[in-house]
Amino acid sequence: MAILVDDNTKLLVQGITGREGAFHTGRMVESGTNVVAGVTPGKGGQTADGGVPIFNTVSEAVEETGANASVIFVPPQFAADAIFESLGSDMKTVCCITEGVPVHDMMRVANYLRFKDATLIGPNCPGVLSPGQANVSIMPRSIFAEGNVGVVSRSGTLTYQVVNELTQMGIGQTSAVGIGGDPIIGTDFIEILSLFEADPETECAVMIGEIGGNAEQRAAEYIQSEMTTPVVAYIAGFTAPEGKTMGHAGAIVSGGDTTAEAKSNALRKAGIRAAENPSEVAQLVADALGK
Amino acid sequence: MAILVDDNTKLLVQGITGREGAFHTGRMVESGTNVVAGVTPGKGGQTADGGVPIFNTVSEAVEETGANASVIFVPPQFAADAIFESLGSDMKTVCCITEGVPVHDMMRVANYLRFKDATLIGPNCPGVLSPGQANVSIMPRSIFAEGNVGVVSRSGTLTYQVVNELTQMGIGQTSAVGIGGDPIIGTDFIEILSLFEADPETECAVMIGEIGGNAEQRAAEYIQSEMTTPVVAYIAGFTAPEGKTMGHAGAIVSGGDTTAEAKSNALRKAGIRAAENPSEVAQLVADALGK
Amino acid sequence: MDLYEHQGKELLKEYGLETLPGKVATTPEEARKATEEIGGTVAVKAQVLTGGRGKAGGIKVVDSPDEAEKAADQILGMDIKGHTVGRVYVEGGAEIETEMYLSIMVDREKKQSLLLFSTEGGIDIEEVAETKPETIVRLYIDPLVGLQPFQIREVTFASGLSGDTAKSFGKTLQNLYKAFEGADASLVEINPLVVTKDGKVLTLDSKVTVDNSSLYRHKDIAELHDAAAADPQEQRAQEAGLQYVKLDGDVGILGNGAGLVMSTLDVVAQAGGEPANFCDVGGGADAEQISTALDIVTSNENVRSVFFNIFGGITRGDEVAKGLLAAMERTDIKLPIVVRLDGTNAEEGREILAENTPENVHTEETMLDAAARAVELAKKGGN
Amino acid sequence: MDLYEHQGKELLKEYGLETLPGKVATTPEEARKATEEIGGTVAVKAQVLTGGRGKAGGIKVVDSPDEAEKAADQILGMDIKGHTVGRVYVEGGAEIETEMYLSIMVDREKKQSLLLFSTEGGIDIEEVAETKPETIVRLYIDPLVGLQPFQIREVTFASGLSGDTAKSFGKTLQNLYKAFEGADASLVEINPLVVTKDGKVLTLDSKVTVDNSSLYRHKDIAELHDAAAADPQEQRAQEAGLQYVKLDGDVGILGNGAGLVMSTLDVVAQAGGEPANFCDVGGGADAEQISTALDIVTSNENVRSVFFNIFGGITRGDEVAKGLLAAMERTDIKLPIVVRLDGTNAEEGREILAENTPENVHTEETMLDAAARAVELAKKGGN
Repeated sequence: MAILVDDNTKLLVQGITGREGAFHTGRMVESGTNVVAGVTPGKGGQTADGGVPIFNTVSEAVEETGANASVIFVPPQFAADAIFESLGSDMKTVCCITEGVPVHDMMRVANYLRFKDATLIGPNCPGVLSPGQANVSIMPRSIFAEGNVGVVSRSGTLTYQVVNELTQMGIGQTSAVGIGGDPIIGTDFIEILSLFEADPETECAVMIGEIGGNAEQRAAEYIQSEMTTPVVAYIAGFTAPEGKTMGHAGAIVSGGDTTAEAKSNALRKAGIRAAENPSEVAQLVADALGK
Repeated sequence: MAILVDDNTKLLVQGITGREGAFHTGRMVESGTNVVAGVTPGKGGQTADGGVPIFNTVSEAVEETGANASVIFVPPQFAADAIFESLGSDMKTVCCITEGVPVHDMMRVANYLRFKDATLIGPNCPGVLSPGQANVSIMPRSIFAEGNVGVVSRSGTLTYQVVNELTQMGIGQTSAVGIGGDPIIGTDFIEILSLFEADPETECAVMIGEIGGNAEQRAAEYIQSEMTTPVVAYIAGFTAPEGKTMGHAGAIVSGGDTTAEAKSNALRKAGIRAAENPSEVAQLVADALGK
Repeated sequence: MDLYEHQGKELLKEYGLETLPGKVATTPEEARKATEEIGGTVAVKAQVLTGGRGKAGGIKVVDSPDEAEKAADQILGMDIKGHTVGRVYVEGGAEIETEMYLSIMVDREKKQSLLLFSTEGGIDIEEVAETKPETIVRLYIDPLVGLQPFQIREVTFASGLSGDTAKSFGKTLQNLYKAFEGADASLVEINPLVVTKDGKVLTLDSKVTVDNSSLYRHKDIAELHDAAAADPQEQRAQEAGLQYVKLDGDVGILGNGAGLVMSTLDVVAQAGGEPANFCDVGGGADAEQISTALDIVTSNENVRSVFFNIFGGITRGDEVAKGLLAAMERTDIKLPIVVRLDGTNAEEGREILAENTPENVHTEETMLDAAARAVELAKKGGN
Repeated sequence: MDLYEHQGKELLKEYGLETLPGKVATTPEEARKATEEIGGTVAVKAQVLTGGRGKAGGIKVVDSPDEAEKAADQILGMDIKGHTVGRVYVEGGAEIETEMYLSIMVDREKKQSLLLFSTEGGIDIEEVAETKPETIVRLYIDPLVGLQPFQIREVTFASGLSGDTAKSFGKTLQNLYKAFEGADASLVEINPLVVTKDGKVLTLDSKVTVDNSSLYRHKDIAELHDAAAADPQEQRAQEAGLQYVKLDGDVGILGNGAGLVMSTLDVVAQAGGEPANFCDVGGGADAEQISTALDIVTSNENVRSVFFNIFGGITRGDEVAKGLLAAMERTDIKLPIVVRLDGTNAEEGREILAENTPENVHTEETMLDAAARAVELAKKGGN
């Protein structure tokens, strides 16, 4: 069983006619995802590559196609509005790929989300991919394989790195979720880990963290107290200096708790396997699965 | 069993040193209510009549006394802030007695309430009284008796009228809740009726409505589909002309659905006993209870 | 509080909505001058706080200052649904392309603001809802986040407008919501909202209702209240802090508590009578307020009997009885007054009344009996 | 983006916060003039985007224009934690009664703004948190409702202030939140916030950090960026749309994706080396961006070897290899470059590199092997 997106996903692409939106819509369709609609205000009535109908508004698109998940490629200044628009049409899963969304916009979105029975992934994330079912992401489908490992990560390329090593060892994935590298994101590790915990097919979960914030420590507490599914973790950024943003807006050491070392220690204290580098992750997963 | 306020209620009075606040605090204490604290900014450290300690802020009052319910007597321009202050300290039950709170203030409060595990009664309401347990209201304790009828009403004096007739017939009450006469109120009939339905001691519920809005129609649907406890209803305002506010800010006929006739008809269609006047209510309750 | 058309437009203009040039006139001469200043064809529009003035002849389109003067002369003083026209609004013309409907109101059920839009304007929205429901867009505005850009797009696409006109339309929505929130309105309605031949989006007629409870923070709006146009007794009651609504019957009614008074009207009607008014004296009314209330109620010439319905709650029945007697002393009402006194210390109260009151005061124990008595007395002609 | 003290104060002043009179000077003469204009005792304060300038001698309190000129001469050009002082702020004096601490920041865990206040000001808040935690008030601000009046009261009572000073303090809180939200700040810190002997509430030192992602809507703030003070290569990278952070080691590092590059630094350190930088070329980097990135990385004189770590995702390995070769042609880098190419079409990519690259380019299949090789080459001194 996959989490968040699966065979029942009817995907809407917000910003479908932009460069990124158009390119990745093609890839998602190629991966077999059921892309039912696109939205670009002012281009309603047109058709995107792959025959996807375009609408002016999400509300119209949902009414016409029954879309139940959306992926957002609009420029950062319009991203919060695009998320609100999806939530306004009661979308269940929203992936915001867009990078560079203002933090205050995201605070408003994140607090509004408390009202809604919806999961927002991102922003500044690669999305969600459930091999063999749905690809609501910008991740390369080719490196994935169907299987029993759930992956959740703050980083896109580190996800690819780990997934690729898993696949090469013959270990497939239920779903891979990139939760995003921004300081304020819709969904944290804990929510995704709880979905993996509840999923009978996920036999092991991989959590890839990095410097900044303390989401990994909170996840460690959750894993220790609530999870029976084994978890393998890896934290990037041991050598990051204080006060410097390392690529991701949220990857910044700003105090003792926010270093990779502090996070790895917290994980190990909670009895969680924490790898030193991405290659070790795959090996630890194989161990956990008894392979 | 009582609803909303009972023996476990530790009451905080916001605006305890005002004329109304001070007067009704005395009455609530006399009724045996456990009034643990009062709040009046700038009068922290003083003591109100009856020995109730006064604090500058709700947060301080809750920390010191463990108050779990509050009743608000502050002037209308400060009422929304007082409600937010109570919600900020995770108060479970908040009764706002204040009349004349701006509608836009209440829209903000009501929408914010969706986040909170709290029940707001009012504004512009007489409060909640559970005979023999707690009096968080401006209602006259003397006309009540302990018993098995739950009363919910948009009007204060009509509640007294009905309760008095019930008591004189030997029929006591579990709790009486005045939900308030404003257009936007924290809690509608349905939420209170559901509490009465869940309360094993409440054997009959009385719902007193009036012109304006369509809360009674929605309640009728709820009663018909969800309740097994018998309900007796009465709607005031059959002779009210269109477009005129009848005392309560929310009591205004502004369309076909909002008349007393339309509401009474909807209730009767849903199989609910609807009285023609307050005196008939007591008789119908006696019938429902088989007395 | 309802605003006159010209006041509502003035308010909407402050929030950036576009209107046609216009001036208020209270005399035909002022209407002439206004027309001279505005120039061209103008509409002379009765300013009344009720609908249907068009059908009543309260709007005249004229081409010259002379005609405007004549039109104003006809309209001023006119009675429209019981409202006497005291002022007209002289408004410039425009070449209209389309008429639409736009409003925002407080939705009690959803506890949010409801925006209604229709491409069908200039007619009653309830009629549109019945005949062309598909032209209506309804959307809710959460006060915690306001009117969102995507909602503006939804309505704009529904309008069918494009280019700069669509942009002006979007701006109109945004500004209307700002006005609605900023002025604490419970309703702002633009009907029709027009698009002119040169693509402008204008407020042609508007209705603005401001929440009375918010007037303390809108002193400028509160000052717009036209005391002269209000019912003089309703005005006096308002100033005395009483809730009073004049009705058409002959049984004057007072009571404590809005719900109880509404119910009192009902039982009077059920007893075959007709209530002359609604009057809530409130919970802790003193002798002075009661006497003012009695005076207001009985100043209505139709009143033949008075029903004073009191439930003693926190204010005990004996105290109420004393207050009533003190109030009676201040007035010299000859009409029969039926007092029903119930609740806390009701018996003591009734005794006090029985011992001390003049002949024209009758006491009853129940609402129903009191209603029957008051109706009976009214039918006798108040003797 | 961090603002200089004087820029932050300018911004806070726009939102109604009170500060002392002050002027920026970039030369000792300007500092003299500024002191003449301000009059009395002034503080000459180094403007640097780092803390601890006081201990470093970057603040001098002087009593005359002469002394101010001397002080500025000493401070300008001073190195404070690697930052060269290019400007000073000459600020008037005040009679201080108490010093307090006030800040608002984005709280990642709660996803709301966190207001921190302490009656202990002028020292590091983390120190206060350890030594006098009871003096600290923490409260969260929900962006959907903003800073509420009751929260302002909570902090004001905690401040122990009263009367008009308490009112000014409350206004300061309100304005600081407005500034925080209005300027899209991730941090506004006033330390110390002082109360003067005559009861004024003043911002004595402030730190303001504005969210980089919001700069598109704050052109005025974006223009405050001091390109001259930034590391020239970091500045160049920023202009080229690359993420580059200079570090102290000798192994230059590039890669695609922030997480992968952070991880690359880690494996280099684990292999016994020291990374010279962080450089993320992004997902779809073309030959020109790669050559710019290579140039930036190798312009660091400490660099002895370069590790280019690529995971071919959507961009296939063969395409990346071609891009790298094209980039190499544009530069004439002699340093050894270790390329690790993995992911989609990695083998094809490695073959292309093996066939076409100059001697100084080495390919490896895994991150760990590549890291070891790069470290080894750096230790050999880049030959």
